[in-house]
Amino acid sequence: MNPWIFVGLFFVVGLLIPVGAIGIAWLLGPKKPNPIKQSVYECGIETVGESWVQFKAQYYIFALVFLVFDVETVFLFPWAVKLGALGLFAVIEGIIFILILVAGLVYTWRKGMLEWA
Amino acid sequence: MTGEQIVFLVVAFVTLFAGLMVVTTRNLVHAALWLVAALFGVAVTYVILHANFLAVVQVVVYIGAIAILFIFAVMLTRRDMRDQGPQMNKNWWFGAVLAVLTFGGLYFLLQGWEGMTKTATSYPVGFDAISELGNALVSPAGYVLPFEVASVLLVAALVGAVYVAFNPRNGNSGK
Amino acid sequence: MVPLSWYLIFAAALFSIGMFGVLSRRNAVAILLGIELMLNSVNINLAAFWRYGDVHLMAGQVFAIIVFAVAAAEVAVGLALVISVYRSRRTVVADEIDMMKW
Amino acid sequence: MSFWNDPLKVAADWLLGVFTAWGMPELAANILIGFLGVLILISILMVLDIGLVWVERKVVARFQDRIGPNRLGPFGLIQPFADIIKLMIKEDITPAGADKVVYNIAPMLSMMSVLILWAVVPLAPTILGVDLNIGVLYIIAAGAIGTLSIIMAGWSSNNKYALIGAFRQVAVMISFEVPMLATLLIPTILAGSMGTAAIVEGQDIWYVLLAPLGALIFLVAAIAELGRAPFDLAEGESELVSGYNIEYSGMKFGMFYAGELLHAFTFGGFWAILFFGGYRFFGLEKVSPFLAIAVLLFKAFIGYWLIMWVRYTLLRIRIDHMLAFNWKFLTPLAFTLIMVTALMNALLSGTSTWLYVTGMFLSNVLVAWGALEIARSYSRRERERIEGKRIVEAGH
Repeated sequence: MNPWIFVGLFFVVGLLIPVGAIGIAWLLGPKKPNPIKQSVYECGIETVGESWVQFKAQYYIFALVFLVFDVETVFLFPWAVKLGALGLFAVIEGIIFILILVAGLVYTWRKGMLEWA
Repeated sequence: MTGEQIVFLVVAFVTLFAGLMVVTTRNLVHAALWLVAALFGVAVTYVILHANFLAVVQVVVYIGAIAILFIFAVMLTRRDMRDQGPQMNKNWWFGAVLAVLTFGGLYFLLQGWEGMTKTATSYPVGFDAISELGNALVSPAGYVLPFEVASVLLVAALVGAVYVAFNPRNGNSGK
Repeated sequence: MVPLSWYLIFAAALFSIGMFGVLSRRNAVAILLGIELMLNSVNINLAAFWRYGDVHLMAGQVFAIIVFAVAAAEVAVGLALVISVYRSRRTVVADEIDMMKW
Repeated sequence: MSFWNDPLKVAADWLLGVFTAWGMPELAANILIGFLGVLILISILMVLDIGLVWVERKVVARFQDRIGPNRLGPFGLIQPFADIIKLMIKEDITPAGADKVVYNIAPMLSMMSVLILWAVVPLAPTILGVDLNIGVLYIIAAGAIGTLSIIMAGWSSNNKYALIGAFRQVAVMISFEVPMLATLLIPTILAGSMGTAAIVEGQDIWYVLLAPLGALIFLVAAIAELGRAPFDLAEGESELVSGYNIEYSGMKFGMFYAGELLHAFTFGGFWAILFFGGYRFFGLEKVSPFLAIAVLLFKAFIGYWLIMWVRYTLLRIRIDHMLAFNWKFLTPLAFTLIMVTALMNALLSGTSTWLYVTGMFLSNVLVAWGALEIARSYSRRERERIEGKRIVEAGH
């Protein structure tokens, strides 16, 4: 039997349990909404402007650097699995791969893009 | 109809529905979340194909990184998101016709191909695709050059993206 | 067992949907979303051909991995361009981005 | 084959006999048995989770020189159950202007992302959910779903604090995912497999001896991934009130809270599996699978306790310091460590065990020492620069 069936079962049960818990709580709890209760919680101060504000670009930079590193590190996993059997040549290839990656990090760093300013 | 076929059909329809929502929803954050659903469906398709590594990389890279990047980008370019005006351009019907034509043409072409109805040989027991993949990626007889070039490509993309988006000479960098 | 044709038709449908998105959306970010769908349909084909050919030949999976890298690079640069344009022109509507006209 | 040697298989065979006797096809019976097994495991986890609430509150009380819950039952043991009843019967408030569907899905996804992690946990030699050959990447994939749930919660709440908290939390989580992925490569290199079961089986010598620095980096990255102190800036009460889950109440908040605790415990477990031999403890696991589970849970609790210790000892770190620490120190260090580990592993693989272990250990220590020296000299120069400038300003 395909082992992924069990992974699927974990997804199903993992979703059922919180759905069940929230569902039971929804059945048991009182439901008396009013505008004050439902207002956005901002320490008792009236909300100013829209809530979906615009963000600073630095978040995007970190997500960008993360994306590149994430993809490249994931690619290293098949290399790591096979490393024991492949010998020194493969190790050197992997090191070149990582060094190229680190060069990108150094560039970003030198450009001052890793500063939270 | 076997269980595998039923699973495939369900996943395929959910994925296609999510894909349709991606291209038609007005709210861009919703579109990005629908994209996550579609990509997850594609990951399940990989699982049905026994491509374990691709499936998990799909989740890690697309849902963990690319979807987040999309949501961040939507938040950064928010001012336009107030859904003012139509989300579709004037020629959207032309795009629709072209998409339907593409699908029809592909379907027609594929029908005429004799390899179309091929069924898979049973998956070899004990075959470790990941270790084969590792072999293919780093052995000189395999794909070592594309592997290293992919690294260069990604670093180039990083450098380019950082330069394009946040060149201080473009004026207001950082807010 | 799922026949190969199902995968190919599924991928073709996903590709067409992505293409519709690319051709019809006004927002540049949404256009990139459509491109993601198209790249994914390509990957489904690659994985399906790997499985339905000789599984010992890893070319299909390796190509799919290269497509992942290309997709990541495309998103990174594409969204950076969108943000850059947004910063100078205050718009992400593709029709209004026309600096290359003159 | 008795029940005490392989309980899972015996129970499954028995159930299979029962179900097929009812006229159920074998595949359906197998799936049903799998479903029941998963349901039992996850139910046990939820009960454990309730216990963790008590442990956490008791331990934090002790760290802060208080007594903690002590009224309900002996040592306040019934307190968490009372909390659950309270959460159950509370009114569920949805803020006005919230994106209802996304708002409701987020807590469920958050809990699910933790529960599905247990699919790849090897509890005993014969008891593990699924032996996937991509086990360690599965951990990251589940974490990706958790990240998504946070951004969904923050965005859908229609609250500035929630959105800013979610953005900060996500920025931190994705940043620290890079060193975590990198350190996951180390057990993969040493065991020659990504499967968690194979990694545990490969640990005749605990990997913490071969890669102590890797274990340390993994722990730091895990704490950041969990969003616990000292990396809990998203929850900064004074500035962001409570972070991404501010608008959640009742059971939905409970899901985030319970998910966080179970996540911490799970990462304690993964720390044990990846670096401390999992269920293995000097042959104890061969005696009985129940003993093996006990060993794993014990190790997981030690990891969890360590995470709590760090949490209640250290102060919160500012976000810019935290991201700088990750990108300028932890990530380069982790990548250096992979290169050194791969190289040493290839060079020393043919030699005797003693030489191998000593070589690996010393190379780790050397890398750590070098990194600390570089950081020290850099920060000294930085301090001199800033303080020198200050003197100039004062003389102005």
